[in-house]
Amino acid sequence: MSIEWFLVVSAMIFCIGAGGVLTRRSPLVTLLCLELMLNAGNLALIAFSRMWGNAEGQVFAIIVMVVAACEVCVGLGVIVAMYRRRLPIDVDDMRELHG
Amino acid sequence: MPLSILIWLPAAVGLVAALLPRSIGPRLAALGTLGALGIAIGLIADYDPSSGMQHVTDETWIADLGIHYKLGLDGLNLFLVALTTLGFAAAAVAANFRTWERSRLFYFHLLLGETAVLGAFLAQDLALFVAFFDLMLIPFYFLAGQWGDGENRVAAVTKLVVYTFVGSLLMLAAAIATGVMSASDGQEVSFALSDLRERTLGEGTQQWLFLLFAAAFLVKMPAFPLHGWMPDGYRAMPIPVLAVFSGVLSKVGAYGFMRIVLPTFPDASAHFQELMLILAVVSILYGSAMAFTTTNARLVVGYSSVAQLGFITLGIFALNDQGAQGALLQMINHGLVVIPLFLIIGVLAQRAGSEDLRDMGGIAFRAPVLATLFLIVALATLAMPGSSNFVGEFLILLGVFESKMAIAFVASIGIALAAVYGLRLFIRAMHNRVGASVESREIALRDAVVLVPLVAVILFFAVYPQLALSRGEDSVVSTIAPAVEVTR
Amino acid sequence: MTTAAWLVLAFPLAGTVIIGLGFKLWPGRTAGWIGTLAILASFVCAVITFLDLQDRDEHHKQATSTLFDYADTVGVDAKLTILVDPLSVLMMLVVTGVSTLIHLYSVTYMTGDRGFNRYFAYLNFFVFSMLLLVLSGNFVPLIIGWAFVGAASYLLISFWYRRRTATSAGVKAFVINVVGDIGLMLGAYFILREFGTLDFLGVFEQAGAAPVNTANLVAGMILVLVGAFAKSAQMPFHTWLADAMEGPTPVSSLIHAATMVTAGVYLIARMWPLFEVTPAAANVAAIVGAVTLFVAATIALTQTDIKRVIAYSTMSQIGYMIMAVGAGAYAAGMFHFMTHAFFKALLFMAAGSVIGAMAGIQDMDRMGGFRKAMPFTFVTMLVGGLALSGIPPFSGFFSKDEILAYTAQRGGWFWILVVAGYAAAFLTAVYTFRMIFRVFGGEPVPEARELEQGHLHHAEVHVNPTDGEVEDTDVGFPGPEHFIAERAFPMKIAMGTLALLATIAGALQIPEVTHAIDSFLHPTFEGSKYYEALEPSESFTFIGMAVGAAIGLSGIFLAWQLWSRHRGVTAQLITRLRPLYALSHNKWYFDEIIDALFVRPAAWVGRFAQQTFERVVVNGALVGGASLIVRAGSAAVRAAQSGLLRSYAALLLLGVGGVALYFLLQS
Amino acid sequence: MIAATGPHIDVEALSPILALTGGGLIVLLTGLLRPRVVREVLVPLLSLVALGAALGLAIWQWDTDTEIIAGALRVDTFALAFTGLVIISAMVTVLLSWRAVAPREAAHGEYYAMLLVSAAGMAVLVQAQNLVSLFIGFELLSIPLYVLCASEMRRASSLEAGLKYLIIGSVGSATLLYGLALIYGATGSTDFATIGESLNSAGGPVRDPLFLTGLALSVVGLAFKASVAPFHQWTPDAYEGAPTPVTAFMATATKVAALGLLIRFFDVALINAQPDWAPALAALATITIVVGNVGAIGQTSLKRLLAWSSVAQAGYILAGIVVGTQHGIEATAFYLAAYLVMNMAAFAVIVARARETGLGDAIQAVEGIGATKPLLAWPMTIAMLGLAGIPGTAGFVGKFFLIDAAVDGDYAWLGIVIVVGSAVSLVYYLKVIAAMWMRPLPRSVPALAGGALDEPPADAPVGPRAAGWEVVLVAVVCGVATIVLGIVPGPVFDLAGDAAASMSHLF
Repeated sequence: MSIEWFLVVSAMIFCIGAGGVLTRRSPLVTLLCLELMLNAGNLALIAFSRMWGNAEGQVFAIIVMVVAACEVCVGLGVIVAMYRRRLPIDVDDMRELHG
Repeated sequence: MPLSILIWLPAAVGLVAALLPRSIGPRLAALGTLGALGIAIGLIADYDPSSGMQHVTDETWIADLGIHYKLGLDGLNLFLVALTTLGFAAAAVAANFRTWERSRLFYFHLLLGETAVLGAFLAQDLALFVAFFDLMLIPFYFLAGQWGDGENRVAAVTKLVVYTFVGSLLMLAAAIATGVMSASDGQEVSFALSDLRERTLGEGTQQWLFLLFAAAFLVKMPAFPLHGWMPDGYRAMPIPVLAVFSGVLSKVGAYGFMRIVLPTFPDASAHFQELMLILAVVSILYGSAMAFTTTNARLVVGYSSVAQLGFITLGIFALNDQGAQGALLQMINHGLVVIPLFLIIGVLAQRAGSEDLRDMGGIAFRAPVLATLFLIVALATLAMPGSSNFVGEFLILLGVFESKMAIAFVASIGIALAAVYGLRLFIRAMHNRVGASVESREIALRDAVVLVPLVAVILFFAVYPQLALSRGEDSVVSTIAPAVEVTR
Repeated sequence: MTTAAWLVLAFPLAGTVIIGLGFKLWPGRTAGWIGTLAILASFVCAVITFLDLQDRDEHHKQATSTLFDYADTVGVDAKLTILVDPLSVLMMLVVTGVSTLIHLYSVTYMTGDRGFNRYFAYLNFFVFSMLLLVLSGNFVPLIIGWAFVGAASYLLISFWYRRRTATSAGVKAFVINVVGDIGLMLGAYFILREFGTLDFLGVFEQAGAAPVNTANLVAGMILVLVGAFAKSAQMPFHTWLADAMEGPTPVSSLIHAATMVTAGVYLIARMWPLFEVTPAAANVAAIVGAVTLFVAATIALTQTDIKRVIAYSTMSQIGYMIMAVGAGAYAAGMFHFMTHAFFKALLFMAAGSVIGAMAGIQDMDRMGGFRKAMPFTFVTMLVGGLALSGIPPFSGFFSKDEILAYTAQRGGWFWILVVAGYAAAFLTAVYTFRMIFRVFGGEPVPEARELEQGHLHHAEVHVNPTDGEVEDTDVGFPGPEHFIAERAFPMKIAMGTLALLATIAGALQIPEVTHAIDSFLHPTFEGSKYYEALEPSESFTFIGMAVGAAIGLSGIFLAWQLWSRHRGVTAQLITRLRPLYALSHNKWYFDEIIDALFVRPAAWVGRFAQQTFERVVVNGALVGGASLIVRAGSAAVRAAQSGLLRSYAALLLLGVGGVALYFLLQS
Repeated sequence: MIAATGPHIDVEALSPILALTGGGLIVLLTGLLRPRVVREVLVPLLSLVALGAALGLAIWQWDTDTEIIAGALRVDTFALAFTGLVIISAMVTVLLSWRAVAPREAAHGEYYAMLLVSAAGMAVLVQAQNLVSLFIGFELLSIPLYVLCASEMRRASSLEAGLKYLIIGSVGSATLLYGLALIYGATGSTDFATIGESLNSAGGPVRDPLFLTGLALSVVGLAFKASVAPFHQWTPDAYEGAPTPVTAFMATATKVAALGLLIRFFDVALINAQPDWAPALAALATITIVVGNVGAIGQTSLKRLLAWSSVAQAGYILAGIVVGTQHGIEATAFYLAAYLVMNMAAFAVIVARARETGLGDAIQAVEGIGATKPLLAWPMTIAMLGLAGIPGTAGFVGKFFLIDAAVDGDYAWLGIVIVVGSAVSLVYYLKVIAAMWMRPLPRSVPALAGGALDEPPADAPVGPRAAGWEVVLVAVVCGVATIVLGIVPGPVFDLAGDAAASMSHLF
């Protein structure tokens, strides 16, 4: 199976994730979509590492997973903090800062 | 070394004065400017016309960029330096007779300005010149913004600074380009004017660089149609500051043309000669036309300066010795007349309660001395033969006459117009029926202390302009030689 | 000898400075006496110079002396040089001489004016300037003197500076004179280009060798003529002279009759070597002179302001001189300059005396019958009038006829000029005696009666004679006092002396009898094509003189008919010749024409720049435009900064697309 | 017995990062202690010590040039110089944070630990010469910053800033990641040097769409961090919302790190593709300069104003990278140093005034201080003039240097863009100066610290209080430094020169 297919899939995942970020208003969902985008990267990395037959890609992928986890944690933390302050959990309502 | 002292003395004094108590600070500041004036006079005294650049200081400032702290004095900047010190001394002394809130800060800025201007005149390294040239404006921003007149002075002075900085910063880019591009392979990048003069640039390069420099200098002068900042800016400045700003800073632009543009971009100068001459003539006519229709006394002088600077540009771009000599002399003359003129307008405004000519009239009634001083200055302003200004214009027009006769004829209209606005200013202020709100008082001693010496200097130059001409001749001729060569 | 000449210059300047600096100190008339003495001293020095000159032999009656280099740089040799030769000495003598008398006259005439000291400072300054002009041996000092006299004239015209009429007249005079200065300056450029020097002698030496009528030189000399015309009130630069009568009468007498306005004549005479190689330019001078002398005479016929009548007659007389020097009759021109200085100064003084009697009124319609009341003034004015009308044996007769005779010698179309000259001579006699009859003849007016009762009339309210505005008598307005020659000894002396001179000065140059002026000036004009050549034949001369005298007398006769014998007949004439009258009375509409051609357009340009261009282009397009763009950009950018998180993400990904696209296009 | 021999670890070279991370841990733990004095005084002190140590070690390591951790990081003068800048900025931030609101709300220990870790991440970033370590550094830098932004948890705008930064930031890192993946795919290596070689090799992937797409994506990812337009939009919001000390840190340290990385990435790994990316970067620089400058006009929040100006500044600095010469890198390094001191001066003044007036970062907070508070007014004035590039300040020399580099690298037009941008920037810098010197002191604001307020705005931290000597000190020191750098730039120039020298492959 040639590399193209992996790439196509990962590209699609990336786009789905991006699309989600653009369309969904709940920060939680947005975080999920971000995960998708990162994992698209992972998929590509692993595919390439397979193609080149070296491990660098895989190492990279594992590290990315860790990083992704951290990001989500922080994200959730902030969301919780907002929830505590009875702030609307909706990205479109976060417009105090603009201009 | 004396030059470094001359340059930094004002700033140093200003700093000290800012730290001293209010009672002493201003006095000390005035003394500082007078000291600088003294040094300048000393320099004139021991100046030796034959031996080119003098008192040269040359230290490396920023090695990596090839920028040197190089100063030098020659016939080209000798009297401009003197004019600068004189102007600032006059301003500082005049200011001393008024009370300013936060006065020490006022003098600090004023003297910082003097340092910057002197630096610009004495710098023999392009980068250094640009640095001082840009720095020059900032103290005046503070002076006008904090102590200026009028409600929207801040907006006006911001406009002034931004407008002029567009030009100056373009020049910064151009200056850097000049230094870098003129250094052919293997050569160290150098901004020393003497080097730049040797290293010739390609015709095309010269042309766009020329335009950038011209932008900076023409805005600074200001020349038509780049004088948009002038009316509001002039209205905003306090009188003593305005006197030096108009009398001294505007000359830096013209000086830049002679010191930098003509030697460094000779081909471009020749290529754009007509353009510049036409701009100059239009400035003359337009400035004059504005000057005899405006009713605000400051602006009459302001627009007359546009016209006068037009004459100076005319002389520079005649691209021959007569024109250049005339231009140099005229720079000095214009400074000498504009400074007292603005101070006088300040006095008139006190008497009439307004700077509008329509509110003035008949001020001479009880003030013969004031009237006489004003008359002398006014006649000098309109380049009455017998004044040094006339000699300047005589040489300028002669220069243009030799290179582009038609333009000389058109420009000579400007002299007649000068007579119109000059006398208009004088008569509508001093003569005719005494204005309704005018209280004709004789000039106060404190004003006389400043004005009389200035007028004396005007008279001296009127009798013996040769002093400046003979000292200037060699330097001027050699400085503009490259451009003259091209036109031959 | 040059030292004396320098002293001639020094005294008036010293006078100015002393009076000026001490203006608060000098009590009463002191300043006046200082001024008068200064001028007297310089007259004495002039005489000394004259004697020195006489001692020299025929071919060395010329000396130059340089005080210092004024502006000697890059091929311009502007040195402060004086040139002493018969021509300049003659000028010096007349200028200082007449000035002395007029200063004397003024000491009384200006008494009581609150500007007394200022007046004499100005007057001395004027004399200094005039002498500088006359003595200078280099173009730059010449131009300086040239402009200084203009400035002095401005200062004295608007001496009563709170009169709007006076100040505007002053500006007019100054600006027209500046135009003249510019002409002179540009002329000097051509000469410098041609001969490489600004020194008179240097130029004159080479001039002889120069080819005839080279374009450059002709252009240059025409420009020089512009200078001469502007100063000498020749067409079309004459309009300022009539308005100049706003100044005090002695000023009109000194500056606007005797001395300054004749500078043009001197200039042309001085430049003869150049004009003789540019006949084209010289002819222009002659023609303009002729036109002016005629037009001015016609205008003088219908003016009612006594000073303006004399002013126009001055214009006309200077026209004669310009014509003369233009035609090459240098000596004749200078001779007429001298005699004219005498009788015209005299006429003005007399007029001043009359105005004094009228308490400042100058309108002849209000005058009349002063003969009995002011016998001295009458006599002096009569003398002046006869001289002016060219009645033998008065001085004007000889000088004017010499001009016409010499001009006629040029033959060809110069005859037209001569005819114009004779016609104008007739008119001259008419308007002169119109003035005399209207002022001194007829029924005495109240003021005259009052004077006969031995009381000098004083107006209860002072008004500006020109526009009738009410005035006080403080600084900037005429003083409360008025003076007439009959009652003021200094005035009598001045007028008496001049009357005497006006009568006898002709003796210097009686055809076939004396040639004082001719021979005195000869050294200056050595080598001139025309100087001797124009010597008319005996018979011709006498015919000319006869004709001249006849014309003069007939003119007087006509005037007598119109304004003395059949009073009122003029009214019918006016109605019958309405257009001609209007033309003359409105000075041939020159003011209006100039106004329409230059003043209004300039003002319009000014207004356009002021109200439209500055706002629309300079501030609108250049400043406003730039800031508009920036502000628009700012608005756009900040609108994009909506705060909407998703829009940020969108822009980011859009950017990704853009950059990716760019890179892919690279491949 | 078998002696377990682990891989060789070059502790000296690694020491600065170790100091930072270690310091982070210690601070975190100390923060757990009860006594107030410990948390409020000892913790910041310890952080300072840690940073000081790191700085010392960096200086000690000066002009080593080694690869560590199997070539994951490269420690050379360049890396150390940039690490040094980061650390300095962090130290200043600590000073500004002391007695600030943020640490109190998000427990001191955590706050300072985050700061140190983030600094460590930046250090890693500027030393990274491997895609993996690049990404690690990138995230190590970002994630703590997300938290710090949101650390004033009682202030809604702080949380908003945090979340926005987080989400947009994650999009950025995802993009970067994907780009890196593609580059790896195209070249088969994650090591910069190897990537460079493979690009160099005949028939290399320079024209390979895969590679170019990857390049594009990673350009965006990095440009994002350096807040280069059009990827700048998080900047104003995050800067305004975040606690001022954090903003100061982001504005300076992040820029240093991101641009350091850009240099390493483009001028080492991708130098052979320079003809491809240089025009793109130049275009981005132009857009950035324009957008940043026009965006700053008319702002009334000083932090927001500085945010926009920082965007513009990023544009200027990019010019130094575009040309891809040692000269350019030197210029960039110098400008970053200048930029750091100028911004720190400004932010210190903002902090001080926010505390004194309770007006937050509104421009009114500085109105009229010229008359009453010279020690704050002058540093702010100098900073503004410096950022505008007025002679006599570091800003002028820096811009001069940048333009010089641009012209030298045949990008003269970029130089002209820079100066035009500077001219426009005067509009808003002068606005601040005018507010300080040419406007009267607002009546409501007490001239002296400690006065009462009429009505405190919604999210003013707490009522007016003393500025704190350390803040004023920072302001003054940075102000002076700005002038000194402007008049005697020599020494710093030499450092920048060393830094650039380590890019020996450039000319």
